[in-house]
Amino acid sequence: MTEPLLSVEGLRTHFFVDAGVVKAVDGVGFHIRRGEVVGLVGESGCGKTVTSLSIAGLIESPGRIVEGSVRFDGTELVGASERVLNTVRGPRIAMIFQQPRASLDPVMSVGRQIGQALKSGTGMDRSARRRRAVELLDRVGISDPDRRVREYPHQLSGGMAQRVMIAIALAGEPDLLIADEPTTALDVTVQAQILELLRELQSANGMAVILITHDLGVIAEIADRAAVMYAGRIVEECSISELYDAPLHPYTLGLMESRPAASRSKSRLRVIPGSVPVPLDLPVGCSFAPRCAPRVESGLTVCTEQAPDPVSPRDGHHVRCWLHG
Amino acid sequence: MGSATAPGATATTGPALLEVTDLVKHYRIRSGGSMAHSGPPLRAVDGVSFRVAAGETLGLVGESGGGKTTVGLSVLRLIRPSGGSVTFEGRDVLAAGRTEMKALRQRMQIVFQDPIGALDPRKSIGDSVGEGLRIQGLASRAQSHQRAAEVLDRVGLTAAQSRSLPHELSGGQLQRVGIARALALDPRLVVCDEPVSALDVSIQAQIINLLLDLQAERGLAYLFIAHDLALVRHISDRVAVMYLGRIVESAPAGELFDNPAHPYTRALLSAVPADHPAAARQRIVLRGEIPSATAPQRGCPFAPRCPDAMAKCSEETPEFKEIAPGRWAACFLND
Amino acid sequence: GDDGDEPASAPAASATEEPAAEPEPAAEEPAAEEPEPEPAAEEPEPEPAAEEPAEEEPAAEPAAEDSRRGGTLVIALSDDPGHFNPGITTGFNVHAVTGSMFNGLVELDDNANPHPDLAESWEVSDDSTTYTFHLAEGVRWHDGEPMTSADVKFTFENILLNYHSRTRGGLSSILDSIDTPDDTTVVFNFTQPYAALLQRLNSTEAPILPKHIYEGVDDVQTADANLTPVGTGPFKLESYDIDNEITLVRNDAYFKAGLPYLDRVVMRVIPDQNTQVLALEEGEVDYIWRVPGGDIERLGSDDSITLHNINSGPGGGFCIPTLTFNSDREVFSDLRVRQAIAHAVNRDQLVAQVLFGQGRVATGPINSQMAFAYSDDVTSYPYDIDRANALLDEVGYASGGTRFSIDLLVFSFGVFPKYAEVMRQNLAEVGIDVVVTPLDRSAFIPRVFGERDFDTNIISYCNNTDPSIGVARMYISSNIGDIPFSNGAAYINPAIDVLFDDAASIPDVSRRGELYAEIQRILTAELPYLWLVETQFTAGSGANVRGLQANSGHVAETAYFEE
Amino acid sequence: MALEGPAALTERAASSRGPAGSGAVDHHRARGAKGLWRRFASSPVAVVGLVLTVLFVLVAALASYIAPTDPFSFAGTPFEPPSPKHWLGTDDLGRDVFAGVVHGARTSLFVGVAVAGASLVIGTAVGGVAGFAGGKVDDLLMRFTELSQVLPRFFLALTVVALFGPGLRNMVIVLALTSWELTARVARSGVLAVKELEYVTAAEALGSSPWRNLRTHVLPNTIAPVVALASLQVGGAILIEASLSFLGLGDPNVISWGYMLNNAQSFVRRAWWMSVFPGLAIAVAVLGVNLLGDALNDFWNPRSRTSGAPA
Amino acid sequence: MRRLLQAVPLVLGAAVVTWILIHAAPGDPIVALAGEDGDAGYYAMMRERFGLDRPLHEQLFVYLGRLAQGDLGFSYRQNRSAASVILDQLPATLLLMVPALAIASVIGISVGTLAAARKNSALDNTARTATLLGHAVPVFWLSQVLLLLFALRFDWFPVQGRSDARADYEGFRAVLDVAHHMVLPIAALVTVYVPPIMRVTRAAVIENLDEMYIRAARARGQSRRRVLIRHALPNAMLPIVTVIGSQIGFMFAGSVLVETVFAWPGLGRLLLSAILARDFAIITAMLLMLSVTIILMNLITDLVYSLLDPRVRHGT
Ligand SMILES: Nc1ncnc2c1ncn2[C@@H]1O[C@H](COP(=O)(O)OP(=O)(O)OP(=O)(O)O)[C@@H](O)[C@H]1O
Ligand SMILES: Nc1ncnc2c1ncn2[C@@H]1O[C@H](COP(=O)(O)OP(=O)(O)OP(=O)(O)O)[C@@H](O)[C@H]1O
Ligand SMILES: [Mg+2]
Ligand SMILES: [Mg+2]
Repeated sequence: MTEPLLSVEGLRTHFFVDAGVVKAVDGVGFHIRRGEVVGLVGESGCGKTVTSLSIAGLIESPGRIVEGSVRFDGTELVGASERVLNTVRGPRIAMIFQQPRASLDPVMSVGRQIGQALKSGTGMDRSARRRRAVELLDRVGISDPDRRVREYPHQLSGGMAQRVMIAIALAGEPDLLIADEPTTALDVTVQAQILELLRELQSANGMAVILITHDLGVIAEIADRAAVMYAGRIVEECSISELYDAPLHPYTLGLMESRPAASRSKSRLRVIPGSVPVPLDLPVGCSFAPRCAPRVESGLTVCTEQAPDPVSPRDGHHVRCWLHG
Repeated sequence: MGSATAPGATATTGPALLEVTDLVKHYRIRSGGSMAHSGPPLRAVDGVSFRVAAGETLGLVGESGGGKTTVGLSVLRLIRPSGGSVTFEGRDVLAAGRTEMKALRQRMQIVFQDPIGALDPRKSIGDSVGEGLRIQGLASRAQSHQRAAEVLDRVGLTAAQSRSLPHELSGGQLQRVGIARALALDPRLVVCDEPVSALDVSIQAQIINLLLDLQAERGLAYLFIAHDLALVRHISDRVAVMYLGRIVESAPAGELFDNPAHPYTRALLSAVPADHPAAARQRIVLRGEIPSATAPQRGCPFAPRCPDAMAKCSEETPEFKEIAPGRWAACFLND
Repeated sequence: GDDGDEPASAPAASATEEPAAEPEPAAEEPAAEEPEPEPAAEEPEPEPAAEEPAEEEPAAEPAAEDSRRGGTLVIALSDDPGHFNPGITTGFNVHAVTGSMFNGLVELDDNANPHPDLAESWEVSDDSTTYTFHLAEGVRWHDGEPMTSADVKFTFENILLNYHSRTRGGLSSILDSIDTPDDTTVVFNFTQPYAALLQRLNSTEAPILPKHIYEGVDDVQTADANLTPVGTGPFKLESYDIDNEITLVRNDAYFKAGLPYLDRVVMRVIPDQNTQVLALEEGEVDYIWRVPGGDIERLGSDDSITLHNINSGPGGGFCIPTLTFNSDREVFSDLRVRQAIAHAVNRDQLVAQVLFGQGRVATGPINSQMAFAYSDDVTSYPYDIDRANALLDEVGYASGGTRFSIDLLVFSFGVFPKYAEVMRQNLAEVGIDVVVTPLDRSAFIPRVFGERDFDTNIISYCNNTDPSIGVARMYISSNIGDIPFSNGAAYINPAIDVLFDDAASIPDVSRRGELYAEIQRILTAELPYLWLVETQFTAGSGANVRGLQANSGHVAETAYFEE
Repeated sequence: MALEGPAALTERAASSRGPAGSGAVDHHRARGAKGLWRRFASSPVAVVGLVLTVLFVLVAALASYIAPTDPFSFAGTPFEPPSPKHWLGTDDLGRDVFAGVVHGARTSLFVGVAVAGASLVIGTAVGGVAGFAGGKVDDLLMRFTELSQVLPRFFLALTVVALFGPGLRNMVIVLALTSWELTARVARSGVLAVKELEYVTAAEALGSSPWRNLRTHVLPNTIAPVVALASLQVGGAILIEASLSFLGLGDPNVISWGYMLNNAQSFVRRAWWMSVFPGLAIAVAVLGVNLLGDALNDFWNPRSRTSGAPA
Repeated sequence: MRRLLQAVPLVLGAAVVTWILIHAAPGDPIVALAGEDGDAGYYAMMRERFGLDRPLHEQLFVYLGRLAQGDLGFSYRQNRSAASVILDQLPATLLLMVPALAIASVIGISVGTLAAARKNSALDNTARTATLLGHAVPVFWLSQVLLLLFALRFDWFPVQGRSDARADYEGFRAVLDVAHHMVLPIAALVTVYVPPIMRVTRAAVIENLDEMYIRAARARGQSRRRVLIRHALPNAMLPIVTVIGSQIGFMFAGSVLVETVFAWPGLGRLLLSAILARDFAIITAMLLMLSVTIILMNLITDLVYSLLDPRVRHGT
């Protein structure tokens, strides 16, 4: 087996705030191969964004990667110099974010922002960059790219801004695209457009994609594999079909079942009791334990004493749960 | 457009609890700082009619900016509509005097999307929930706290939590508080404006269950506003689809989802991400995004994005009419 | 002769007050100032004013290449003059500059004795109703035109008597006519005997302006010519940089041969008194008109600086900052209250701490320097708290705590607020609560003399050249009312009215002295005012500057730099 | 020094004009009193500000005990340098400088608090009504506010005090009448933002009248940043009072630091203590109230989320 | 353009307010003019001459009428039109204010940006402390201290004025001479001007550094420094410009005090002496001019906004 494009191991990113240590990411590990699409799902605050920022070396004070490794195409990124990171970010690992409009500099034209992404890699001159920017805009399906290239972010709708972000991301023809909830802020019909675009570009360019979302449906649409996060950890990682058909972790199961689509109209939904823990005072042991119905049924006590390690009950299917360990 | 007949309610038995006819809300857009500057008005709601019967849930779906919230607020006269009528329990809401309005509001309540934003950050949970009773003169301060504690208990919060301030509770808990506040006055109709959109998936289901339970217990009627189609389908008896300030289709929930009559409804449904990776679907990908509601309109508002648009569509506005019993739509394709 | 004043005529009385000058935030009563430190020196025999006496005076004829020639004298000015027409204003800052560019008919020395300026000589009729002046020959205006008697007549009739408030006030009602029998002779005819005319004819009180420039000008007050002065004086205007500096250059054709010595005089506007002192110490300026009391001690011991004492000066000398009791106010109707206040005010402290020794305690209405009229046979009120308390107890104001409360109006500039502060504290000691109200001149004068809305106030009244001008105005009953610097106490005593009348019309000096002594006896006993201190001023210059006429408008006429 | 007040004020001026406008209350920052205090206490700057301000207020309140000498009384001989007898020396009339500095705190505090208080009251009234009423009323009141903004505050104060006569009352009135502009804007934008918030709508849905809403929901939730802002006026007012007094327009019947500095001017070289101590007193007092005001503002001004760690 | 029209009532309002304030004050300008010696006739003559004998409201209308024609009034004291007096003084004031503002902007913006980039570093803390002190120290007091130290104690700079009165420098020497005189007053002014600029810069840059687009720019490989200079600073310019614009009144105030201490011939001093002399025309004209300057600065700020910020440019 060839080496994965990106492998993350034992990643811990903590924020040292007045109130204590926020263990936003607390032991995350996964791999992604070239051309693969991995979905990272989880509820708000579980650490998805922090994971992606840690990969790109964009964690700012008071946060810090306290442990772990991020290897990208043979290069260790944790602890790498700003220079090295700057040659990786952009040209090789591109990112798009949840709020597309806010991710664009409001006082710089769209064209120049795309140009910036071009400059770092290739040695193109101004007009070449401008031409390439127009091409890219065209490529992501923006009509009238010649005009748009001169416009400013506030003149774009949310969907268009996200297309621009994608164009910027594509500019360096990256090997890996990290898309952090790229459609959450968009309307369903526009979300469908963007997902369609991502899918098409992914297959055309053969880039790997980490798609971060809290919407299981989105994962179902385009991911090959999925990783489910809960309270700073990946609790389950498997292929997309296993996720839907044979989830192992009680949390994953709960999520799948609480979808309205999964039950009959006007019937009560299956629920996961309780609420997501605050990362400041995570429970000892498995952080899902307090909400875990199967645990209560099975009467396991280890769950509240010790955090489970990942196990692989099936090939390529990893889960962190004492029920399976 | 029809006046006496309030579409969308025909399938329901019994007299309408709420009847909205031809509701119009135009916003004057002020631009350039403080100088009043009249451009074309923004047609947030442009002739909307529907009916909600007692104990029924009407789902209102549509994309952002479609005018759903505006409809919800107009029903309670929390904003003044520019035209049309709203009748609740046979009384004209828009014409009600001060005291009458106050009384009406005891019977109609609203739950908002943003659980934290809907609660006064300086008031304890118990205070907020009991506030309505005090305003309505139904209870003294002490009594209101007593009542508040009971209602909070019903939505699954403890008496201890009633002394908390909003920021001390989680989003799901806060949304329960919002519901409790509405319930405290024992209303007949609750407008739910995207009550679960801001919540985590695992919490959403809890709130939906709560709403369903309450409806079953008290015979509440809901005007349930949402953009999550799966959710609306789950909770609604009937569903109305809004696009650019108008209802383009309305039907019993199951029928609408299984057999949409309007191209927009079809597109909307097809845009919803699959609920299973195997459910590969032929997607209808719409061009463009929702146009601005200020743009002058001629013809069908959906025509510019409609995959099935005909020449006629951009010329004439299709009438919103009953195409089958209990099913209404505004599209020439159904002619 | 010193008779014939008409103290009765109100305007005349207002001749010179105090708070002269313009806004002038200057130190002491900038007022007294006003009429400008007058010049002493003269011409051919320039006896350089005050201080630095003129050792080797440039006798009449100039030694062609005089070693004193050359140099630039820098003088600090507290405010921009705004224009250079000395005939339409009494403002100090205008005169401080124009004094070097214009001449009067006479100049006055320290003792107010007239000396020739434009007039070489003069005769006064025995009855003091006719004055005949003979002008110097060959005097030319800065533009080359000859100066004649027509200029003098024009200046008086068209300018001074209209716009120079003091000259207008003093002369317009009694001046009958001005005749000009020939080009160099001017005759003033009065309707009644007027003894003090010569004191009114110096360059500050009656500068002579060019007829050929001002004749036919629509409005003398706004004439462009006011900014391009054409005088006869020792210096000519070179440049005017508003609010910054005014540069004067030597008038090579000056009619006093050999004068001036300086090439240039620069007037530098420095509003802040302390900065003026600093600038003097740093050698950035050569002369400042007023050295604040607090600096005198230090500057006095500085070898590079010379101080000039100015006791008096025609037009503004012999000043006595005075506390006025408003006799309309019930509290002051009882003499014992006024006496108590007199005893309670520590006037020695005023001299020591406010004036820094630049003055002395006043004994009564007439300045001790005005020898012929002064008398020390008066009721005196030494600082005596016990006596003051006893008097107040006697009147029935209960002791302990505040007996009563009065306001005290003062000018908001100079040392006036300081007097008030000391007095407030002094009076607090005897249970009188004083509320100090500082006001600027424009608000002060109408309030005190117009509305008469005050309990007490402090004004520095100057005796000036003669008690009939500077003293009578404060006491005579005909001078009560809306007249600046009049009888502010509203004091009425027919005997005093008669005494002042008599003293003004009798030519005999010793007889007048007796009358004034009588007046002082009565007034100090009746105490309508409390005379606080007699002030004197100090000017400062670089030690290398000689020949300054420190209290004169002609300050630089004879000045020169010592090698 | 800043005649117009401390930086946060100027920042506020900047932000309230910005096209983005300024936000209202940030709910997620609103905490209970305890949390607030903890956060507050965790900032050394805020604590220093609080300590200095408390000191300032205490000195003002207890002036007569701290320095029993009447600051106007001739307590010693003139120009005594600092000594055990006169800690900060005496002035030209032999008055005790220490007593002056201590009693002067009262005047400064009075001017500062009176101006800030007036600015708070007027600003909240004008801004609150404008924001809540909207429409024509809003337009009219905002025109007024603009007018007050374009009047040059310091110079107006200078002119009025010079023309109407020196005195604390005139000074406070004119400063009060010219310092409410920012508070009004902030109150208005706060009210505008808060009144759109869902809890206000929710209260209305419960039958609450507009007036009740303004009283119970809108104002209480708007007032904190307005108060914080107004607190920043204190330092500015103190400095203006000092500046005017320095120019000789102070009230001679009330001891104040500006008055002492004005008096000291003539004796800088002879008695440095006469100007150094009142000058330091001003600097320290203004520093204290500014620090405190800044800190308050940091907590309540959603636009200056600059200090401390993100919560 | 519309903004310009909106400014008209503001100017008018400011004119009326200041005029009324000044004329409602007790006191008689003629007293100041007359010296102290005028008799009743003199007063009457002068009153009539300057229209002071008419009822106040009439005077106000006359004033406004003249104002409409651009006539700011006539200075009794200077015997010239107020406008020309003010115009004469303006350059001197600008000679201090403009360089002071320029220097303060450079210092404020660069130090503020650096401090923001290294939040909580020694540099940041030093800069912030200095700012706070600069905010608290009375400028006149600071000026005096500077004067005592650098002019008297060390004798490096002159004590007063704009140029050496004795020397008659030409050309470059004259420029140097003026520059030499400018050092201390400008130093005092800069101390006052820097704090607000620096604080706003720091706050705005920090705020912008927290924005999403900064993260996005970094994610496309831009270095920290580039992001700071190319993105954060340009976006922070709006509040910086605003603060500079809105501080204009305050800057004038500072300059009056500094001008007084250093005997610098400028507008500040002019106003002061005009007030003491009740030179109504100058006072009203100056106050009005300040108001108009503030209004203009607001307009310019708006203009700069639209240059800097496309959102404003496109009127959203
Ligand atoms: N700068 C920061 N300082 C302190 N805590 C932080 C910071 N950034 C993130 N966190 C905390 O880290 C945790 C994980 O945050 P993260 O943004 O990764 O969540 P997420 O899974 O992306 O959630 P969402 O779906 O809401 O985007 C959260 O509890 C958050 O509060
Ligand atoms: N107060 C207002 N002033 C001007 N326009 C408004 C106002 N409130 C709403 N609108 C506009 O009216 C239109 C409909 O808004 P509304 O909030 O009802 O839509 P919605 O369907 O609830 O959208 P969302 O899903 O985003 O909540 C939008 O274009 C909105 O911008
Ligand atoms: Mg995230
Ligand atoms: Mg909505």
